[in-house]
Amino acid sequence: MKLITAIIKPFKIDDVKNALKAIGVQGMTVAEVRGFGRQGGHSETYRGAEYNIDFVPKVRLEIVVDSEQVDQVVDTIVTSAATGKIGDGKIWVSEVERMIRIRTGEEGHDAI
Amino acid sequence: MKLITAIIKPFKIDDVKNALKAIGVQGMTVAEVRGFGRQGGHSETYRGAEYNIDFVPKVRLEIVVDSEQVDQVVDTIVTSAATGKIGDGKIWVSEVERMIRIRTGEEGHDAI
Amino acid sequence: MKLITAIIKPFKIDDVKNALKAIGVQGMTVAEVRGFGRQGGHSETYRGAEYNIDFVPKVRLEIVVDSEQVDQVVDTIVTSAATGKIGDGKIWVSEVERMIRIRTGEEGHDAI
Amino acid sequence: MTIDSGATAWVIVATALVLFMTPGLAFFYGGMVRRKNVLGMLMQNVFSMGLVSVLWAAVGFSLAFGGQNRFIGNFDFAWMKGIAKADSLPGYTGAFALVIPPLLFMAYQMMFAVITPALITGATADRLKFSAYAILIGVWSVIVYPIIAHWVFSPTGWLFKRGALDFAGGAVVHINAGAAALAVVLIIGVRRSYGQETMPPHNLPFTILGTGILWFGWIGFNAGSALAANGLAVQAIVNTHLAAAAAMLSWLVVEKAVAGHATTLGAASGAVAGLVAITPCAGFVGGMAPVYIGLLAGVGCYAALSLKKKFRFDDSLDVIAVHLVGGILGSLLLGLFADKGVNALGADGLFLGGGLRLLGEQGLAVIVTFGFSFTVTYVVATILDRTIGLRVADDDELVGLDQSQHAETAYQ
Amino acid sequence: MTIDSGATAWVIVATALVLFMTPGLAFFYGGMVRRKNVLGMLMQNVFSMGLVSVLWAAVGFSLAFGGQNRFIGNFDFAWMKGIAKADSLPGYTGAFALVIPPLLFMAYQMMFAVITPALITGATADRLKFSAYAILIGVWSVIVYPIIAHWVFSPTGWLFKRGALDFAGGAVVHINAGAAALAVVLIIGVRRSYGQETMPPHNLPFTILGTGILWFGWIGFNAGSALAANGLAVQAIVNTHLAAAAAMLSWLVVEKAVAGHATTLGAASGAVAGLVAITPCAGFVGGMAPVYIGLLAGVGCYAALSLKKKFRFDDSLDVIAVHLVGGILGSLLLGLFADKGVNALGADGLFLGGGLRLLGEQGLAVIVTFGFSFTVTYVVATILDRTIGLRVADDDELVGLDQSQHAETAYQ
Amino acid sequence: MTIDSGATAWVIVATALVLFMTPGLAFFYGGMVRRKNVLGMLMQNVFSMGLVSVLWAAVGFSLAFGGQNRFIGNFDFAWMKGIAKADSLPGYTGAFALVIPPLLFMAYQMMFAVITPALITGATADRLKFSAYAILIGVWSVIVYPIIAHWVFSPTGWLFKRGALDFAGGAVVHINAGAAALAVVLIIGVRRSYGQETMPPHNLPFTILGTGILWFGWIGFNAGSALAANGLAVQAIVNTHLAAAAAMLSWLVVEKAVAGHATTLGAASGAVAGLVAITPCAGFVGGMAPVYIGLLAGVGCYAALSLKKKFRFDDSLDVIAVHLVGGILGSLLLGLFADKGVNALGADGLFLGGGLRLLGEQGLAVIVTFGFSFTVTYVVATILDRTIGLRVADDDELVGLDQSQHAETAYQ
Ligand SMILES: Nc1ncnc2c1ncn2[C@@H]1O[C@H](COP(=O)(O)OP(=O)(O)O)[C@@H](O)[C@H]1O
Ligand SMILES: Nc1ncnc2c1ncn2[C@@H]1O[C@H](COP(=O)(O)OP(=O)(O)O)[C@@H](O)[C@H]1O
Ligand SMILES: Nc1ncnc2c1ncn2[C@@H]1O[C@H](COP(=O)(O)OP(=O)(O)O)[C@@H](O)[C@H]1O
Repeated sequence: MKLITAIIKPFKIDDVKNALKAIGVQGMTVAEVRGFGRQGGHSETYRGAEYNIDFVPKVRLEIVVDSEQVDQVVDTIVTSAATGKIGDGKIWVSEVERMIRIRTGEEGHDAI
Repeated sequence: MKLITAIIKPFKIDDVKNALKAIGVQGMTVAEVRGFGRQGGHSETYRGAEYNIDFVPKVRLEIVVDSEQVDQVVDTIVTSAATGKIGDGKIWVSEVERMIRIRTGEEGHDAI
Repeated sequence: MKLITAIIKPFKIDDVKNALKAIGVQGMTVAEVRGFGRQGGHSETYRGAEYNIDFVPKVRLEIVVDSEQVDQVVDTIVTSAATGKIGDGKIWVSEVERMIRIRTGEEGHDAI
Repeated sequence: MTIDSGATAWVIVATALVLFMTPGLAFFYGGMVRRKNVLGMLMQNVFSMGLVSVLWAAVGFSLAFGGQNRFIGNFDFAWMKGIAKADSLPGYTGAFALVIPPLLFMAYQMMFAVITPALITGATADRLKFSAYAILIGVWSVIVYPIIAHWVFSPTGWLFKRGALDFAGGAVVHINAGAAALAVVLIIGVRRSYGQETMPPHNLPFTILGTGILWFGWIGFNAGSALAANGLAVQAIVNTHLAAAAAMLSWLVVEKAVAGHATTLGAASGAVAGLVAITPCAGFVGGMAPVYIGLLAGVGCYAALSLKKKFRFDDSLDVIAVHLVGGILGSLLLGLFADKGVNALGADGLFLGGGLRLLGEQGLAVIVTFGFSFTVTYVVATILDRTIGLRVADDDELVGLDQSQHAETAYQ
Repeated sequence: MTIDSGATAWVIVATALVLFMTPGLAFFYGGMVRRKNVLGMLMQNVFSMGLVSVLWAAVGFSLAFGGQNRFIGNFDFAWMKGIAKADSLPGYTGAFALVIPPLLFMAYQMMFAVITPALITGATADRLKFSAYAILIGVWSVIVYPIIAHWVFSPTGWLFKRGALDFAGGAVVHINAGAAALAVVLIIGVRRSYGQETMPPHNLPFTILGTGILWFGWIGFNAGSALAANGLAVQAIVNTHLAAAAAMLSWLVVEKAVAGHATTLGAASGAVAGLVAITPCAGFVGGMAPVYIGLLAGVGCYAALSLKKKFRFDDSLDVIAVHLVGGILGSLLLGLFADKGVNALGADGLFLGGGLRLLGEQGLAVIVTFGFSFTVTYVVATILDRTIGLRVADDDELVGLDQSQHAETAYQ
Repeated sequence: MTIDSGATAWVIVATALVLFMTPGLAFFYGGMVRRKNVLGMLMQNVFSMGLVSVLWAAVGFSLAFGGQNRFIGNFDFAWMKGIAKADSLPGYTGAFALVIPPLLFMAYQMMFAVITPALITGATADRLKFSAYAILIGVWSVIVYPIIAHWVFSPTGWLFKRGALDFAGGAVVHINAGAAALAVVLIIGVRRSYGQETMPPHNLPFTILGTGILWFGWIGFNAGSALAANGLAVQAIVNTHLAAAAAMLSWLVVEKAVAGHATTLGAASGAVAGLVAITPCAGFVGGMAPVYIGLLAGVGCYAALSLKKKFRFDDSLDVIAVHLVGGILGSLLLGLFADKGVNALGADGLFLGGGLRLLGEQGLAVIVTFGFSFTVTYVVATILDRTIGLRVADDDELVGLDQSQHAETAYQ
């Protein structure tokens, strides 16, 4: 099993969610985060004092999937989250050793 | 060392924390997240316009523990977070290569 | 490639970010979280009712870097985030199998 | 019937100010509940502005102020009949006849009728079903509020006639609402996980905002009760403000001593406690009396917080400690501090040489108001609980009132 | 010219109350937009307090109330010239001559001029460029608002002379702003991702706060329009409050029936709908009429929500359903419920035996106001759109108005 | 002593409005601080309502308005003694004798005394210890505020007698508070990490809310200072509103030109700058003068923002740029724009042919007020700093005032 973590632009969350739903992903967990990267931030001037806001709002997705599904999920996210502009975000994949459903205690594939 | 990530229902956080404390877990990190899953969301109607709120509020726990402790921690979370109703959440476990305490620079088991 | 996760004190975020920038880190993702640990919380008394606030505000950083860079990044975080007081936080490192840039679909080192 | 334009100007504004108190109360309470229940709280308060106003126009005002019976009004003014020209309204005769249009008196009193049941919502926070609430306050605004208003506020009411003093509603508003809150709380029971889970206020700035609005509006509440723009109204504004100020100070001092910190919630609570306690006294005391009343109210209401621990009821936002106890304190302290020199229509209290007579009447008014409101509310709430249920389902409570009762999310 | 100090006191306060409505509106709307656009919304409203006030002093007031022409004012009072002693101001002669200083009349009317264009911002939420907005309302406050105000409010205006009644701005404020909103919305188009992305309100407590402030301020708006502290002002306060209350109830009932839940946004929307509808009627109806008008407004405005679905325009926060439809409903219902017994300067509507005459005049005023405002606004907005552009760039819309227009973040 | 009910009505309301300004100020400032300090800020403001009110009743009012001495009041009215019937109060004799109850004058002035020290909190945001603050403003409200109020506001005061004009507190409130703020800021030093860490406002909607409340309340502040419901009050309301509007515009224009964007914080700041500057002038100028004063205030206060960079003090929320500089600007501009035609009790300024006399008196009042307030505050703050310490411990600053001073969390 793999954990796919994706950092995307906030306004893309509905698109990505729908695209993932369409390929059968049944669950994910989402958080509001702030990103620092090439996109750069912007500056805000409050009463003459300039503040550099280096961080831009992003959304972070975590999806645990069976290893076979990884490619499809990654591709779907890339397709549905891309705008072609800088700051579209990243996806990274890492290994998950166990997955448990709290309600039932089921493990592994069944727990997803 | 392992990282245990758990997605639970928000109102369970106190129970889970206390249960973990009781078995000697000394640290964890918690974030407010939104979950998408079988539990489904709900719809809200604002002035006649219906919005499907697919995401439900969840809390995400991260706990780094020694490998031997994993089973106990997982079991404790399952027991204390479960309500038996859909949406109770997931736990996943992954490998951590290094763990460092910032204050002292200690590594590994000592850093937990 | 590795994922470095760091839990730090909120007011250290600017220092850490600048230190990382200085050593060439080009991206990271940041979230507001709450931590439970040795630092302990505090209690708040509202109209005579005491509440133990076990969780203290923390900031969580995620940085994906090339494996060679891990030590430098970890050291930099330790140096820039440490105050020497309890609650300075933790860093943990785990393996990342793939990294993709959404905008271009680039993979691996290029995607960072 | 002479109309004075200055008096009319002031009482129109006072009416607006009291109206504004209900949204103020909504925020005062709304800031204290958990994030998932804030809309539920705001809604219950705002809804009172809708339902109770219409009921007041329909029958409430008439039941409170119509006719000459000592125990209850009649239907002379029901459905807005004949109010505009109501020379027969009590208060429009004699040396102290009112100099504002009768319809303005109706409007001003309407705002009192609106906020009183809204006070209850603080006690039942986070678990009262919206439909049950709507019926509860609907019934209550017809069979409880107007009757107590009649007894105490109407010159034909029996407590009024006996000489009980209540300038702006210590008994009619605060004891009345506090007693009702206690009744409902005893029936509805404690919040789920009460005592296990932490339930700290979710947005204290909102509570401070509410406090600011309440304090501002209370000037209309108390000084408006002079029903004229005269020295009495002025005395009431001074008393009101000083009592709130003093109670904030004494609450904070006690809190600092007992719990180690002076909190913003404490400042807000103390100020409101002072405002409650001065309400019955506002037009009957003078000099430094409001400061003393305020100081005592701050300490007294703070001490009363422990009642709910001792008796194990879950008065979530301390309506009983602040409004019931504050109202009782104020009503009784008036028996000590009342000064006929301030208001010829008042009386002299114990400290001003008036003996125990006034204190006795005040005590009677307290007991009667509490008893009537508590009993009738207890019966009504019990019936509701046995039929449609007062309380939301467990799951609905877990998920919060916002989503379960109103299908809304407060903050996105 | 006799000045009455009570009347002056009340209208000063009413002026302050109407002033306070614009920040109230800012929060009413601001709570409903998405988090990234809240400052943009607040700013547009607050900016109207800056720009329109200065324009009103410069020329607006004079264009609305100067001179004897039936179709437009003149420049007699421009740049604050001679207002203080303006006995020549219409309304200062005859049996019903005003008893407040002319300058106060100017100030009171100024606040109406400020809030009216601010109402438009709800329709164009999340996409209107700030610079375009500034120019739009600047122009609009010179060539649209004063003219309609002249026709309807000035005793020398042609609609006034024909006998159209508009107590506090059903036509001048609400239909006028609603028609302008519709015009701009048709040109500016729908929000990006409208219908695909969910755009629920980001802070409903702010919307409730705004509602509370609006309701409070509206007492100044309607009862202040009596321009005296007398029985008429009192009638207006009662009517205003009861209509708001009743409309809240009827909206919630319909909403519960149709969509399954009574929402806090529904309570807020219903109350505002009632306030809008009673605005033209506030000083011309009595008894239970405000309750009936309110009940109808709640239902009518709720039903009007579907207009935007049917005609596929994106009136983001329902300015058309609430203000345009509410204003039309109120203006027409006045033709039914108007009662000369309440106000000798008014007329009798259909239900009071006055026949269809008043209803006809009201219909004419509705059509004329709508037509003029819509047309002129459409032309102005089109010109702006073709030149500097009404709408922010796509990227700016994505990132939100707060950052793109004002380089600020609302919450950190 | 004749009492006019219209005047009384208006000044009662004005008192309530000024009272409401303090919570308004709390939100204006509270929105600008960081999330961890918002309660600390709200608390400091609200606490002034508690402490200063009681001190005012005890001695403050008497020190400001008692007796005939030119430099300081006496204890004639201390502890609320004899105020109600105080015909001996200055202002109650002669052709322009007040027509409101003396106790109302006391109440109205009380609200000024409350808000003035609260203004200081903006300068010392995020680091002032609560206990030190409490003592500071307690002392200040006895030995600074009443004395300056006596000099300028009391007809027996020496500056008043010389002919310095200050309609509603340009010197007494704004220069006074601004000078005190500067003194405290110089002693307390900069915020930790000032200049390194970004400290943007945490909740700009709160700042806009505060601005709305302040603007609304300022009508009571300035127009209430006429102490009657007459043409002068009306002139003051018009001047106040127009100056705020104009200053918002000029601030935004300059900001747009200099920094690239017109911000909501800029709109709020500009409006407040205009309100401050018009405060001394409100009842002494007419026509378009308020617009000019406002335009200049917007530009002047914006320019003054750079002072703190140049002189490297950390006036966190720009109390000096807005209140001190705005107050000075207004006081001096009055020397140019004052018009005896508007107020017979005033004088003619330079532009109205009055020569430099008034400007000279205004300059003297500015210098004296600044000098006295700065010096005494500096001494008091130094003593406090050397004894209990003005500033919270480093760790407490890091963790925030909410938690360290009040053991509370604003948002959960
Ligand atoms: N090395 C990294 N580790 C973790 N998150 C990163 C990293 N680099 C970028 N991110 C996240 O991805 C977002 C987008 O990255 P950015 O460099 O701005 O543009 P792009 O995705 O087009 O390369 C950032 O805002 C940040 O949240
Ligand atoms: N594949 C997944 N990857 C990451 N998080 C998931 C995944 N599936 C579910 N979740 C998280 O777990 C929560 C509960 O899952 P859900 O399917 O609703 O019920 P259950 O836990 O009973 O299976 C979701 O709200 C989501 O936050
Ligand atoms: N085992 C753990 N797993 C995950 N996060 C942890 C763990 N232990 C501590 N943390 C995080 O690190 C923070 C600091 O830890 P704490 O024990 O308070 O002090 P220190 O870092 O000095 O050891 C905690 O608030 C929590 O967020």
